[in-house]
Amino acid sequence: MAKIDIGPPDYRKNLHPVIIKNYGQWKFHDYVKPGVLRHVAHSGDMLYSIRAGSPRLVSIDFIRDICDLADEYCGGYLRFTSRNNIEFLTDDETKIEPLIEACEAKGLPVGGTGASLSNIVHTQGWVHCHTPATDASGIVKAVMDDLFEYFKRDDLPARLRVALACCLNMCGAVHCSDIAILGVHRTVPVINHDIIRKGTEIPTLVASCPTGAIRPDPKNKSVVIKDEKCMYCGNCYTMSPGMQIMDPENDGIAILVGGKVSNARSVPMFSRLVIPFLPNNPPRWPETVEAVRNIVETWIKHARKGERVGEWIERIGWERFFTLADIPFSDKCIDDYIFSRETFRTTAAFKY
Amino acid sequence: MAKIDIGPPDYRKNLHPVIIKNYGQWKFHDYVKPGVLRHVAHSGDMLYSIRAGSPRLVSIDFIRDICDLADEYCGGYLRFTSRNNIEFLTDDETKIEPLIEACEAKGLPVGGTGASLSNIVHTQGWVHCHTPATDASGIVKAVMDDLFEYFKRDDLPARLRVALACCLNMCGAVHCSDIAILGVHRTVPVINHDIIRKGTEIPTLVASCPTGAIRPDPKNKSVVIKDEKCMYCGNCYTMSPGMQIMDPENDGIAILVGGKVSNARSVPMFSRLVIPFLPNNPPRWPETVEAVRNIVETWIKHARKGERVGEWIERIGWERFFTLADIPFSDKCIDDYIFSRETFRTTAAFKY
Amino acid sequence: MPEDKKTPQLDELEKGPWPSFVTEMKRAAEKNPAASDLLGLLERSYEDKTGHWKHGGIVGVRGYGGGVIGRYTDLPEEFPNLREFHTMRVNHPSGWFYTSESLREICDIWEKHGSGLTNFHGSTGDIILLGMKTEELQPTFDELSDAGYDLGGSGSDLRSPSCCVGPARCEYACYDTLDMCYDITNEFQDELHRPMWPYKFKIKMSGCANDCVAAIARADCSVIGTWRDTIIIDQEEVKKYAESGMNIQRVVCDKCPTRALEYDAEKKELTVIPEDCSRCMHCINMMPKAIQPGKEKGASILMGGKSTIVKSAFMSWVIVPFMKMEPPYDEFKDMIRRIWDWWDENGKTRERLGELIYRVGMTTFLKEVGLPPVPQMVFRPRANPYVFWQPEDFEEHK
Amino acid sequence: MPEDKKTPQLDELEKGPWPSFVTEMKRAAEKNPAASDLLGLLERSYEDKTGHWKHGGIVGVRGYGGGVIGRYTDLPEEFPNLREFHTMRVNHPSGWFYTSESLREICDIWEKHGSGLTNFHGSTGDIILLGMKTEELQPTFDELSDAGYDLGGSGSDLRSPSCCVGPARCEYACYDTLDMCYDITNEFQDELHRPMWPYKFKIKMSGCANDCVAAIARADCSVIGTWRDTIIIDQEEVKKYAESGMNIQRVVCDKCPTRALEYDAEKKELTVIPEDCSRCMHCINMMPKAIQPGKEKGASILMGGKSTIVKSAFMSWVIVPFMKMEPPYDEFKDMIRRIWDWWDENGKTRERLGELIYRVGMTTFLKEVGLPPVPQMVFRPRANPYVFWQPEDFEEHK
Ligand code: SRM
Ligand code: SRM
Ligand code: SRM
Ligand code: SRM
Ligand code: SF4
Ligand code: SF4
Ligand code: SF4
Ligand code: SF4
Ligand code: SF4
Ligand code: SF4
Ligand code: SF4
Ligand code: SF4
Repeated sequence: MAKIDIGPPDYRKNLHPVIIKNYGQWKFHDYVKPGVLRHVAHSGDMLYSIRAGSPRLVSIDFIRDICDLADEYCGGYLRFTSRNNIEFLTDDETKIEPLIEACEAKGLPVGGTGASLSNIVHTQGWVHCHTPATDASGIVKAVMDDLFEYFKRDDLPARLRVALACCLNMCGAVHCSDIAILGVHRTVPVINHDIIRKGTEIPTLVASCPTGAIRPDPKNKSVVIKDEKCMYCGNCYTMSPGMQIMDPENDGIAILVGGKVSNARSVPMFSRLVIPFLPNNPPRWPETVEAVRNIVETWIKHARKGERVGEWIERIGWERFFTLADIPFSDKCIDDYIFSRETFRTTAAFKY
Repeated sequence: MAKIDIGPPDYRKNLHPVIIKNYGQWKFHDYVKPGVLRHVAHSGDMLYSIRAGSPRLVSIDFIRDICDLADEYCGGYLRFTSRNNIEFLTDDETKIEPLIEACEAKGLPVGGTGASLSNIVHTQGWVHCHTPATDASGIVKAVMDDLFEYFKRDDLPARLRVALACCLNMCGAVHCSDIAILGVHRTVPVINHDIIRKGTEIPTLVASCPTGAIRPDPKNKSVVIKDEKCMYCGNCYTMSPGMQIMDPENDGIAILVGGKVSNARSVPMFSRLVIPFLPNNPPRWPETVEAVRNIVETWIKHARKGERVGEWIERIGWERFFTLADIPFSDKCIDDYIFSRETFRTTAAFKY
Repeated sequence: MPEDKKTPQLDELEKGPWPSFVTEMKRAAEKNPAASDLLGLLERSYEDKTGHWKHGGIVGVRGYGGGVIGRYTDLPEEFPNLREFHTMRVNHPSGWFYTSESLREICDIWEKHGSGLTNFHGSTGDIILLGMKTEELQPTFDELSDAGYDLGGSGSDLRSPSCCVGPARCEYACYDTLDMCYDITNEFQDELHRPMWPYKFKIKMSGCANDCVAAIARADCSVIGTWRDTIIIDQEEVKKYAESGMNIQRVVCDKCPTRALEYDAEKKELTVIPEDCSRCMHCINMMPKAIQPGKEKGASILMGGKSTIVKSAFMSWVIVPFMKMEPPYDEFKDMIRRIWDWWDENGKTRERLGELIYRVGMTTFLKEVGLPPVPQMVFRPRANPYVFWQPEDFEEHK
Repeated sequence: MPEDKKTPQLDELEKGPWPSFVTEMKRAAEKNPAASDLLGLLERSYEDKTGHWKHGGIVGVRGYGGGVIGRYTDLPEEFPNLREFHTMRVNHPSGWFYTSESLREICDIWEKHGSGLTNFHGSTGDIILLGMKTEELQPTFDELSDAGYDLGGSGSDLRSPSCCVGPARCEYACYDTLDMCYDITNEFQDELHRPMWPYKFKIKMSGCANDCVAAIARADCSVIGTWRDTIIIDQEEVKKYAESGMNIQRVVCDKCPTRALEYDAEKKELTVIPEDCSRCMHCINMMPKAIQPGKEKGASILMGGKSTIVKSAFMSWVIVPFMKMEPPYDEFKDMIRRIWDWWDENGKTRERLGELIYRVGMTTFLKEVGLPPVPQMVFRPRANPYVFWQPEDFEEHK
């Protein structure tokens, strides 16, 4: 029998020799060009990282392709980034250009470093999950195609981090992204009492509802939903397949903006809802693509150098953002959940 | 029978002629000296307001005294400010100095304008209320005596607004004051079941508790308190005299700082708890007087010109405030009520 | 209080430069036995470190549901004159303007019927007549009424509205706070005098964003003067400030919260980026001779303010960014009536308006009282996606 | 998928410059019938605008309580190869470093047993092997284990910890993120593989406050590198930046959130006010050659981060301002164990740590897990006076 609990492979075995030699001894880095980082060690050694975009949902052939590239140009050393890009690692400067050419030839765009649009963190969508309000990979592809130039350029006001999650579980952790594309349900779950009677722990199901919309229905050995209290989060569906939340008619996408996680300059910020709903329009979700582009371009046009989307908006004020981005303000943007009060404008000083 | 619903007296009958003439036609104001404002109208007319401190709890003899002053120097015109100071109103510049002398002779200090300490907004305390955790007038007198010079000077970093409320009902509306002196109870109400059985609506009483600490006790036709859920707000006592909250042993004072209400520069801010408890030590509450002076002096020493207490602290950071003011940080300062989450430091960027 | 009773602790509080309430109590005590007892009772409290007043009972005057705070001591044997010691709240004139004559009238009435002790003023703004017997309530009221005074509020009703000094003396006033306060107080006499709501309701009016009556913190409805267009800069006066040695860049521009001001130090010229200014009043405060509010004046209406009980202290938030504020104030009156009706229908006992809105959600509130949502109502949009969709939203999209 | 089935919508997504997941699916489909069915199922979803997967069932491998996400299509007749289509989460190496050899090994195993589709990586950081039959689970695991791989987490357990590239490549790393990640993952194998808690728990490690693994947003426990002393400024390098044309005042000093930096443009010298710096990384980011973190390095521990379900999204907040972060990480391990025990004892089902702390209060949490309260834990103190007093507090004062 196979051993259990052996833990992850030892990363040290996968490190490039120049990394092992200069581990923890890096002095500074700079940008050779978009997509190419140079790290210089105190020893004088240099490491080049060539970053290429990936669709993340890839075949083993794809992995083998990049292995071939790594073998040919980097002694077989590569890594993935926290945003699912590929990084080829080499200490040989002369390999950079040939590697880039080879990447591009294989359809792997090089870029995503510095003040650029990096890869879109995303999730499963219709490919593998049971609760999505939208697809993941398809929208990401459509948006990245549209904003492609910003992956290759690194002269945006600041880095631009877009993320997508296909339901409110937010596996894409979109809650602190410059721009968040979020799959949203908009109708009350349809209860299948048979399924609930079969296998659902009713108290847990009742407790799972953030707004207390679910009541036990002991007679029926099932539950009832107080429709007007439901805000379609789908948490009950996570608890029980008897609470069908997917609704092809009315599911779609919400756009949130202005989040960040780094502590540089300003404190981490949540993304905030500015467009409550856009329809699911496969295969290219034109409304969503257009909405994202509009926000990106408004930001590029108005932000100062070094300002993340949220920093820019906080400087000019959210009321100005809606005007500048020409997004109609909806009552749906006004919070009415637990911490709503902190979002209410308790000052007479505001802009028009 | 007397007429009812006649409404308040017509303020127009009480206005100084120069006000009537220049009503809404004021051009600008300046400060003749601490305690003396000059308003200049577009017409060129001038109005002088001489501001004098008042203990607020005054006898009719006091009112008659100031009426005499108003008659002698101001044609009988005067007003009170929103912070309970007296303002004598005249268009005759030559009356200023004699009036000031007459005021001071009667023990009425002139000051409180501009960047000064104004009167302390306060409440009833042991003089007239049923729920105080401390007195009101006595502490105000002690603090104003101690900080007297700052009422007469107007060269503080900014205006300084101190308020006092003798219990959590906060009739002194201390929640947005530069420095707030707040009477606090610290022990669970003592239930008098007889009183409750006699005249209390139990469901309303139960509902009044912010933390749900009160449970009905149907057997006993009364209620019980879950001690560990009670935070001694006294709201139940407001609902029923059967929930005695006063505790001579353990009642006392908390100090909150950093609030403001004006919209100038920064948005209005809540005061925040920095000293959870100081004992009741009549007649002069030395610990409280000392604590307030310490905060005022630390502010004067460190703030930049134009910075209210809260603006100064927000600039340097609350963690620095505790260090500079040499106030030990207590776990009691950490919020654990509804909106606590917003106060937690969700960033790795902070000072030591 | 027995002649020989000593008040050593209170006597301490006659010392020091700040005028002493103890001295005032003693002055009243000379003429009035209840005031004299009060001195003794307070000394006792200083000894005991606790209050000696019982939970109030319901007392009042004919035709009114509020305006009097009933009060009885828990030491009636020792202080018989405090057996009943009620407070009457008398509605003050707008802006707390008086003539000596009008004040003397009050003093005379109060000398006759009560303790002779007062608060000028109570924290809500009323004249507080502090301490009288039950039997004196009606006669006191009758005489006050004859003299042109009426009661303030108490209990679950409208409380006496109050306002800043406004156009009477202040160049910043963006609407006539005094007139509006007088007008609406008269309009809402029934609401003020006959408790009928879930809880109390306060209205305060400030003529500009300096908010000199602390309306945003202390009133369920805060009416704060402002303008819709742009500040007006007088360049001649700017030059004079500059020449008088003011560091305009540092004192004015650098502290403008929106950085809407640009100062040309060479030309000594100050310009504003109109769409960036949030009308915070700072620059005007710094240079009242050179900068004025815009011409299109009115007020912002903010709601929800209150102190800490039950759900925490709330500050009022923006409900209507801009409203013209001119007699007869119909738009305001209509709106506030709609809101009261809604609150009355939906509020739980002792639930202030702000708490109710928080509980049911701003969106519901706006919809049900018929106010349009605008981004000025929030500092920032929601960070959660917990949106409630309504049937009508789906029709729109079809 | 039947040979003749068309995927016109998906085909659209093969166009355009960004690499296409559809192309990848087609590559896999050529070799694997389940992958081929997946293409068809996804096309169907694009037509129907809905997912076609059923709620997962419990499947797994021997000895593990998690690591596999069970998945079944709701169209098994049409897409028989998707009747069972489970995902296996494979724990990645620290920092996602690979050799081509190691990757090829995984590919080979996966080619044999599964769909040939993967995510490099899943959102928590695992290698995702996407789609296999129930019967293949154990053999796949066995081969992976032989190759030196182990499972990640799923269910109410610890999830695969992850970390930034750290000292392997980054000059900012304040502790060895890769080593710590490896060390604690090994230490907590039981917690990772056998769900036993109220809910999931995530740990992420960033070497500095730039937080390149988004630990503060995405982990219940966020370990963020920092230093205890002062940034180190190399004036020679400052001069070089200045000479290269950088506007140091504007780009660096003016954006320092605490205004802790002073630049002397004449001398081209930059100085820091040590007690004012909040170690935000901004100046270091702007001038990596001239400014370095201090020498006394370690990490801040923040806790409570998670996304929106149930009580809103939380970001982690400061629990320990500074901790030395060196092998064997005992202080960290002790603390996290104490916290897990407390959470386990007090948390409701599906209540994340942050939500539990919010529910019972930070003070209670700190007391019960034995951590000292410090002002660094909060942006600002409480605005309400709703303090809970404890018996021991009274003793102190006596
Ligand atoms: C490779 C990677 C770490 C890893 O272990 O995988 C990484 C690597 C570096 N980051 Fe990062 N960051 C990486 C994800 C992140 C993330 C997380 C994320 O995006 O989900 C953040 C937080 C983003 C946010 O705030 O929302 C992040 C915020 C930063 C920052 C601060 C950015 C800012 O707000 O100003 C810096 C500093 C800088 O830009 O100078 C930084 C700097 C760097 C440096 C320059 C550090 C160094 O000296 O090596 C590295 C080159 C970055 C570049 O792309 O130009 N890195 N960096 C990640 C690359 C992701 C990608 O493929 O795009
Ligand atoms: C595979 C993955 C998405 C991806 O495409 O990468 C994923 C997929 C699922 N997540 Fe997730 N989550 C994944 C990372 C996340 C993250 C991001 C992270 O870890 O940084 C989050 C947000 C951060 C957080 O933990 O709060 C996340 C928050 C959730 C939640 C909401 C948890 C909450 O407390 O708010 C659920 C619901 C649940 O646990 O019941 C959930 C549940 C699920 C389930 C198991 C669906 C379910 O309700 O049972 C999804 C299975 C999809 C499938 O069939 O393949 N997933 N999930 C990620 C794990 C891959 C890996 O192991 O590397
Ligand atoms: C008389 C009074 C109004 C009234 O109707 O009674 C008043 C009158 C003026 N206020 Fe005020 N304010 C008065 C209470 C307030 C309050 C309310 C309070 O303290 O409870 C505030 C809000 C305080 C706060 O933010 O906590 C207040 C915040 C201001 C400000 C903004 C202060 C700031 O934060 O910068 C200004 C502007 C300025 O100072 O230049 C201002 C300015 C003024 C001016 C200069 C307006 C004018 O041109 O006439 C008046 C002379 C003020 C002075 O004292 O120097 N007034 N002012 C109040 C005097 C109270 C007292 O006796 O001290
Ligand atoms: C007299 C006065 C204090 C003073 O010394 O000036 C006062 C005195 C009392 N207030 Fe007040 N409040 C007074 C202004 C306020 C204010 C300030 C304001 O209006 O600007 C507040 C805070 C603002 C607000 O409304 O939130 C205030 C918040 C309360 C509360 C808490 C209300 C809440 O929702 O949080 C209570 C408790 C209650 O209503 O049951 C309360 C209750 C009381 C009672 C009636 C005690 C009780 O529980 O029955 C006090 C009677 C004292 C007595 O025996 O004389 N009082 N009360 C003020 C009224 C005078 C006037 O009419 O001018
Ligand atoms: S975000 Fe929702 S739908 Fe998407 S993978 Fe996660 S749980 Fe599934
Ligand atoms: S979808 Fe969410 S809000 Fe609606 S019933 Fe289910 S758990 Fe409750
Ligand atoms: S603050 Fe409390 S004790 Fe003081 S007057 Fe108001 S209700 Fe009475
Ligand atoms: S004092 Fe406050 S918290 Fe305690 S039982 Fe009474 S209402 Fe509840
Ligand atoms: S609020 Fe404005 S208008 Fe009213 S007195 Fe104060 S400064 Fe003047
Ligand atoms: S009013 Fe305030 S925001 Fe407007 S320009 Fe003046 S200082 Fe700036
Ligand atoms: S978090 Fe800091 S140490 Fe880690 S990779 Fe990012 S910049 Fe480097
Ligand atoms: S690290 Fe941040 S806070 Fe510290 S000096 Fe640099 S920019 Fe300022």
